[in-house]
Amino acid sequence: MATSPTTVVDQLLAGLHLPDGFDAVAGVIRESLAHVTNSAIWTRYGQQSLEWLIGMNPVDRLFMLSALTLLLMLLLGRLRSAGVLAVLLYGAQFAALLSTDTLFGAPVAAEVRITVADQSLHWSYDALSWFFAMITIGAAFVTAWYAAGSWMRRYREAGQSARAFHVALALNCFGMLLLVGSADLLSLFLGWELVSWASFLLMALVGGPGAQAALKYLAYAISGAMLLLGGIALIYSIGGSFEYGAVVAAIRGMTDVQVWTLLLLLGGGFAVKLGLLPFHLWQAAAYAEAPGAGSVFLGAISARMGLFGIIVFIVGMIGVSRLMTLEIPYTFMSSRELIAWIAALTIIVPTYTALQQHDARYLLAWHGIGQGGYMLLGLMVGDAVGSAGGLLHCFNYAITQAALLMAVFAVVHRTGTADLNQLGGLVTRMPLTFLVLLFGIISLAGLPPMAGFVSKWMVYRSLITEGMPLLFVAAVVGTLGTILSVYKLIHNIFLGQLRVEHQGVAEAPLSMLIPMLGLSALIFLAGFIPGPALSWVAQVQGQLGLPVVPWVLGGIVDPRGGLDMIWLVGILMAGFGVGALVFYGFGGRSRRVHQLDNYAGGHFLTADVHYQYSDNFYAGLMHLIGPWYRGAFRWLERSLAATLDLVSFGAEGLYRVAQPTLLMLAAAVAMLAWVF
Amino acid sequence: MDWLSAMRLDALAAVDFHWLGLVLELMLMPLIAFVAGLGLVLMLRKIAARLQRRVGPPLLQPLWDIIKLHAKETQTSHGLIHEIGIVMAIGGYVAAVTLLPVPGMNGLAQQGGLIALLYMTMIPSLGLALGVGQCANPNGSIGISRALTAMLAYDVPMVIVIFGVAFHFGSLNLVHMIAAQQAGGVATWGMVQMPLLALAGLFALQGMLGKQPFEIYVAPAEIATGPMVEMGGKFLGGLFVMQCFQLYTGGALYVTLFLGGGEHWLTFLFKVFVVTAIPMTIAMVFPRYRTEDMVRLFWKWPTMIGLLGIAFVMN
Amino acid sequence: MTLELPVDLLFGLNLDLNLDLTKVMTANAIVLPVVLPLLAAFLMQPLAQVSRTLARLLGPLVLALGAWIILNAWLDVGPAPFSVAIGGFAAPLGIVFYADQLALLFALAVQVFTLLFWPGLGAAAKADAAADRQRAPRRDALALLLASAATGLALSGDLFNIFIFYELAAVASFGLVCADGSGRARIATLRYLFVSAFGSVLALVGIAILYLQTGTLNLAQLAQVAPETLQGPIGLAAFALLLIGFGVKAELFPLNAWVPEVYATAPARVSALLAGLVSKLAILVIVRLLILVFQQPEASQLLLVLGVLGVLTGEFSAWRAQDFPRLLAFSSIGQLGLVAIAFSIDGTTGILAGTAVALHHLIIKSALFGLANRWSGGLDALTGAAKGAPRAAGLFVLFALSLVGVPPLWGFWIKLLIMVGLVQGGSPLDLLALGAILLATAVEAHYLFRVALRLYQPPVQDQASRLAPPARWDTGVAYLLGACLVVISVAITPATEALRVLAQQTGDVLLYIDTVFPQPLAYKE
Amino acid sequence: MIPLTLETVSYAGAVGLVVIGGLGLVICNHLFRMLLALVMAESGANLLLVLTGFRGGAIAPIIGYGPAGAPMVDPLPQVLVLTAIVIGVGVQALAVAVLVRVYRTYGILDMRELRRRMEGEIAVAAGIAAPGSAQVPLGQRPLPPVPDYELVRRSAPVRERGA
Amino acid sequence: MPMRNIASLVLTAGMAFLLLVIGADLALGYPDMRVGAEYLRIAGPELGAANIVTAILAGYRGFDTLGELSILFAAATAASLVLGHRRADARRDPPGGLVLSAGADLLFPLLLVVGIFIVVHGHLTPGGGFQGGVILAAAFFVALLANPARTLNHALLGWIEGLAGAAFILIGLWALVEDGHFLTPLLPLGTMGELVSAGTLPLLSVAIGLKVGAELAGLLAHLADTEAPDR
Repeated sequence: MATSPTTVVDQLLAGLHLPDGFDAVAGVIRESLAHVTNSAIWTRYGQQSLEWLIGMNPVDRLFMLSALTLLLMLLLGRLRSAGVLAVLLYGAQFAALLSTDTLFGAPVAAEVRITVADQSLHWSYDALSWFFAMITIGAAFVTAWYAAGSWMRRYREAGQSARAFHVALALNCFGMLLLVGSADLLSLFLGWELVSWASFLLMALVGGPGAQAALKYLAYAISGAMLLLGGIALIYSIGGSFEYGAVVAAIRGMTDVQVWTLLLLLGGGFAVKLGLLPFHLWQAAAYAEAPGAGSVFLGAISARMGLFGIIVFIVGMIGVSRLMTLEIPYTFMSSRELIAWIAALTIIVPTYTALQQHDARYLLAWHGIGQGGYMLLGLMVGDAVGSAGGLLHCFNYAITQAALLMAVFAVVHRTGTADLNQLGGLVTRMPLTFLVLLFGIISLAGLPPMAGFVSKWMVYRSLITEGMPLLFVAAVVGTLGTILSVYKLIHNIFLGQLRVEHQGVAEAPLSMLIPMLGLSALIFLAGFIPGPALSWVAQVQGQLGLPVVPWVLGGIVDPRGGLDMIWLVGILMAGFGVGALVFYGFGGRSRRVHQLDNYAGGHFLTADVHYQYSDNFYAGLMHLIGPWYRGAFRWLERSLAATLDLVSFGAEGLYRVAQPTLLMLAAAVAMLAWVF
Repeated sequence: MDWLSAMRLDALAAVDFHWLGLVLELMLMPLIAFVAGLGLVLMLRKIAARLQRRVGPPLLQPLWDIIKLHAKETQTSHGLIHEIGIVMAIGGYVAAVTLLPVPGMNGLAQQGGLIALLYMTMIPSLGLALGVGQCANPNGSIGISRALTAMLAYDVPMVIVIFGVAFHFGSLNLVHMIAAQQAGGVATWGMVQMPLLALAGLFALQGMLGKQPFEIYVAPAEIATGPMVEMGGKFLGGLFVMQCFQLYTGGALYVTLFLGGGEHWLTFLFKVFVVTAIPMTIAMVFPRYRTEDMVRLFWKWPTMIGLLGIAFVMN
Repeated sequence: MTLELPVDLLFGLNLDLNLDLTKVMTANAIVLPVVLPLLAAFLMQPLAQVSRTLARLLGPLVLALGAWIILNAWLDVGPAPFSVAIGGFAAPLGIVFYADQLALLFALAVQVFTLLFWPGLGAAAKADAAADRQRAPRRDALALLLASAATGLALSGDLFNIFIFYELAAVASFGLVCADGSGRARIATLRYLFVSAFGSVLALVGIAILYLQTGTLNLAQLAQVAPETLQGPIGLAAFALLLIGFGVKAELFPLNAWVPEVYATAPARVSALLAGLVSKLAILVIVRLLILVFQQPEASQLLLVLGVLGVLTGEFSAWRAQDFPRLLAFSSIGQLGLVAIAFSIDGTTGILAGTAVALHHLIIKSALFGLANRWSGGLDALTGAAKGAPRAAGLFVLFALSLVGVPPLWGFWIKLLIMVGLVQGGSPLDLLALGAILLATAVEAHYLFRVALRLYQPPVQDQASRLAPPARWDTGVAYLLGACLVVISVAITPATEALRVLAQQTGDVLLYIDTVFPQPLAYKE
Repeated sequence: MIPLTLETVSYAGAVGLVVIGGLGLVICNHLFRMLLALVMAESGANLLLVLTGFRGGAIAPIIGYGPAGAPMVDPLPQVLVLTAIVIGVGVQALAVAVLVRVYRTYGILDMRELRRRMEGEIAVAAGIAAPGSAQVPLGQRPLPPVPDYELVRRSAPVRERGA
Repeated sequence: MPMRNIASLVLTAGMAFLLLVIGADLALGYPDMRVGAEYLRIAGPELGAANIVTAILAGYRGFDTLGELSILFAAATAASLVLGHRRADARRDPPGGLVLSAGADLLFPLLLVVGIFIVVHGHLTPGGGFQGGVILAAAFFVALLANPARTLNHALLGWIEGLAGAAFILIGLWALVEDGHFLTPLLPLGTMGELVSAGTLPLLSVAIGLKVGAELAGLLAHLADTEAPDR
């Protein structure tokens, strides 16, 4: 086959399965490319390398591009234009991912493989990999774009290394691609560790409180990794192989005790990353204190690697049905209910912790932990709609959180603070950022018409049909808490009184606005037309052997009550139209007054009077539930650390003996006695 | 596989919509709701007046109030969001009522269902909150904080009720529920089948409609520290409109869930008025709770009753 | 060139061996790396009175020569092991050197690492050159003795000869530890000396029991007769006593109370040699005994238990360490526990894993002690050290990552090997060891990266001045070793294969016996 | 039961020496006493070693020393013990040298006190908090030798308790 | 403190008990002379030394002996490194009394002669390089004790020490070159029982004697320099 950029473009477009209307666009691209291909340099060098690129295994090509990104960032990361280059490269990675066509097509195995000491590592992409890789690269793409311009300039001025940031991001992306493509336990662990450490790098870049948080993260992450390694060892001891095929067989042959052990080991490892209770304490600070754009990436996808592990092993290999048969001894709970309850508590506790936060970044980061609970809850319900909701929430939440964090960091970029008590009234100064944040919080709270509503609806729906009332209530209570806290977020930043020092604040720079607005549009679109995202999820479900969700373009068809977002959004818009008609159509024209022209009980307001309700926002609620914040988990963490300290003290004491020979004598006696 | 077929756009064409009827329904339903809502407001004020041994307002007073507010000369706006908040408040309820099936008009009840309806009713809260927030009056914000806390309170028994009902009928679809209830007369009504849930639902309705003893956040006596502090003119008028829809939505929802919906308009409206009259009557004999006491109350009794109800429903 | 070598010296047997003379010469020259440093050490002081420069250069030259000889022997002789009867007295009467790949590898490592960490090289030495005119030759002589002893430990095939080299290494290290003349180093030396000497007493008792039971000291012959004479508790008791004796240098758990004190007081390069090199050779001796003589599973278990305790106590103590050298010291204890665990695994896997983790630790811990030459203060003082020494800090992070076992670095593959080995063993004790390793790794990561993050914090005022000036040589060595680590990590597949061949050779008892005794022994068996 | 022969008694003696030496090493705090205990233990080990070559009724392994053809004892342990003794001497000499030097520096030979001072010195050198008690005199290095009356006073109560 | 003592006592008792239990199973008094018998059989003819112990010491296990010398050398070097050098102006102990100095004068030649005899006859009679070397060292040390003001020449001792050790190794290396094996006995064996016999064994013995003598003397001299102050 003769290869030229034109045919490549054709193939790419064919791979995209675009509607016919895009033909014209393709034609323009094709024509402009024809000029390039006619040049001499192209026929000499470009042609060959292109053919090589086309001939490659698509997964290899993806890996190669990702590694190339890493390499280029390592070499050129210091340049001013590195940001743009990174955006292009992530875009190329996205194209490479699409060209694998593993979502609708058959899984593709990579030709890259490593063999060490009889153990082989290899990779393969299937629908699940595609789904997570798509989110990853997408997150990296928008993050890179967000960071490319003004943000990076500021970052450099603060004395930070642009190269380190780019490298950390590229490494995160690369590691994640390796992780989601893993085809055996070793490559899984390799990817896992790579992402863990890359995340650590990203968190620790700035130092200060971020470094402390990163260290805490590290303690959790490495413990989780060791649990994971223990689980891998257990599987290996039974199956004698690291291959997934053998793993599945091994798990099938395991006794209940073994499965329990495996569940605790693997589940513990994944739970740490996902931030499930009681391993959630590291996440908020670590994600919030990372450098802005890095925080966006981390918040969007990094914690999901824990979910990926749970999907592959606990949902895919052990299976929800097996979980249901695993009873907790001496109780009537099954392991599935246990996990579901952990998920539910993970929704509630961090969400209400978020309610207490005074820092926008922390608030969002705490919500990130809570939203992970929805995903797991949906997967644990295990029916078609529930698992689809869990999976879909991964995507919806990723775009939501990315948009939210971007908006918050845009505010930080302009005002220099994320303290909710130091902001206010910015809507007049940064209206577009406000819009992005508004879209984001509606989606995060799971209200129509945004993306978050769809996935949460699916989770609720499955909880009802599967008859899990308490979990349902827990999930809704979590949502209500989310509504409360996101309102606090948007109110304290954008609404209320504009502070004197923020009078001159400008709208976020364009380089940051474009990805933000793009994501907002995506949030709305994914809520308006959830069909495409549902089609991906359905493919993933099919591949995992789960029941496949009955989806249509607007949502879900089900005789027992479906969801059609196109209609819902339509009537909501119509409702708004009616509202606007009622409001604007009748009566006198409203007159804009100055913000300070307010009811103040007769007091005269000036700009320097602080006339804003922000601190202790939900005073009444806190008065009631405040005593419930006992910090039991912090206490647990502290007592664990104290135990470690005590054990270490004891161990060190052994090396502080006054007479070292005493230990020798004891050892000799013990050994000789043991010998007999 | 082609994305077009993957997205099932082709399926769209196969659906047989009664376009004209639907559009008519969509236009009629909010209108009826508004009129019924006006009636409900009137009833509310009449009941209050009778209990306080007054005569009460004339028939068209609620409408005149709205018209008066809209017609006011001083319309103070604090910005676009302030206005959009009102639009969202009305719009959310308009959308909600189109999701409620009424006799002869199922509207879009097929497309949404119970949960969607519940979440639609949260949009006005959000809109109102945004609008008030834009006013930059801390008193308004305090009111919103109370209102949202109240929402947290009454939604817990509310979702328990919703779960129980949906589980009982095995569907989220409101049309199915009505059909199931009407199948066997009063004996199959939700209220008869699930008396505990109906009771809990009544509690929740009381909170949802913002009536005493759960009305501190909108109480006239607390106007200076409530959401309404910066609302005047057609802003307040818009909220009056919203209130009409709100009362109707609450009543109609309860009727749909527990009282077998409406066989025809007469019985339906009758049920709605009766149902709505209950909280109003109760309201007049109670003082009001502080917000945290309200939360405490809602998370105790109605929640327990609701859970008990679910326990009965699920066995 | 071949030549007829009439060997009728022994047993009245008339043997005509066709031997390649060059091969004999090359093979026999393997004693030179042991002997030449001794010669140089003996002559060091007289030479220093003649020419100070010559004396300074003598040590490195001899070590380089030794490395060249070993490399030459390795390349010439090829992969098969060979044995050298010293003095021409064939085993078991005489002492033999047994040179398989493992022994040659470690002998080479001894030469190279002693050269790299030679006390008289680099800026550190220049500073005290003037003050230590008298000391330098003596210190160099001791370092040469240490190198010679360590090489001997790697090569020797006779138990008592091993004991002697072990003692030589001990005495030389005592001298080196207190060479810089601080009072605290002397106290540490004394404590170290008492532990070591009492350990030697117990080892001697073990040797006596062993000799009484078997009547021989040659490892090959011991391997032959062990199955009949060393079964049961007596053999194990002898092993236990020997383990205690050799375990002192190998930093095995209850015998290593000296480690933190000595490493905190000794010069960093000496610590590097002791922690990196000497400990490995002591372990090597234990492993040889384990493979050849004490093949009972209980013996391995004993080593496993000590290893587990070492890993746990070492890493936990390191978690509390306040200063850099002691952090490294405790970490070293933990790592050597890991080595012990690895070697206690059955079969080739165990030897492969053990050798790999020993080499890994040799490279990393030596390099880290090299860095400690500069950072020998409290951990607080390291705050912001990366500003002044970005590359050194980067190296620290690299080493820390590999120590923790982050893929794709070498450390990960090693941990994996150990894990696979332990899982295949499958006994509860093995699984316990696995759990201990995982737990210790988590702790290890935490304290290592606590330090790493501290390096990258913004420096606190006037703390930077507390750091010693950069030591070019040590940092250079650390680079070199870091490069080694990276190269091995990249070429992990061939490296592991090479080690596997080595491990198979090491684990082959019959090969050992056949190499030492080309003919079956003709006398009373 | 074990018969009471020369070799068993010697064995018991050797074991006794090793064990008593070990006990001394553990119990004594005085460095010189520890050294003596070590010497004792080494003697025990040497005795045990030479005992391994012992054969009842055999003569020394020198040709022409006794009646021809008489059984000789195993010569190898004698070689080994000779070597072991010399090694022991070397170690002990070094120990004495270090010990003398420590005494010169610190004026005491009490193991515990010396260890405390060592810890203190390490801490001072590293700029970290000293472990253990705050009584460790920091910042003065090397410490002045303790006068004789100090030594007496310090060791007196120990003696009383021991009595 | 008492706890530690009690624990130590219990441990010690346990150790003793266990070692005695082991001893019950050992072949004490009738060892399995696997290698020993072989030495007795062939050491004489092969090496031509009447004293089989010395034959093994300097011949079969000559390498051990080299190691042993190295240990002694290491100890001496380390000790001198630790002890440092005496200041020239340091106060010295007064000389001993008449009895001591007269006795020392008397003993010095005697010890010297005995030492040399034992060294030289190492391959024939009980004794050898080590024993003789120690006696030689004692000879010098007696003199030193009698008159502390007299000093040994450290440099000279160093030379002797180094050259004697070097001689041992060089003999070995000579054998390596000549015969292909390090430390092979080279010279003709001669007649057993004569002074000049047993090949290079006596030479090695002399080297050992000199080295041990010089080392021990140096060590003792260093220890005697107790006034050496801190650096």
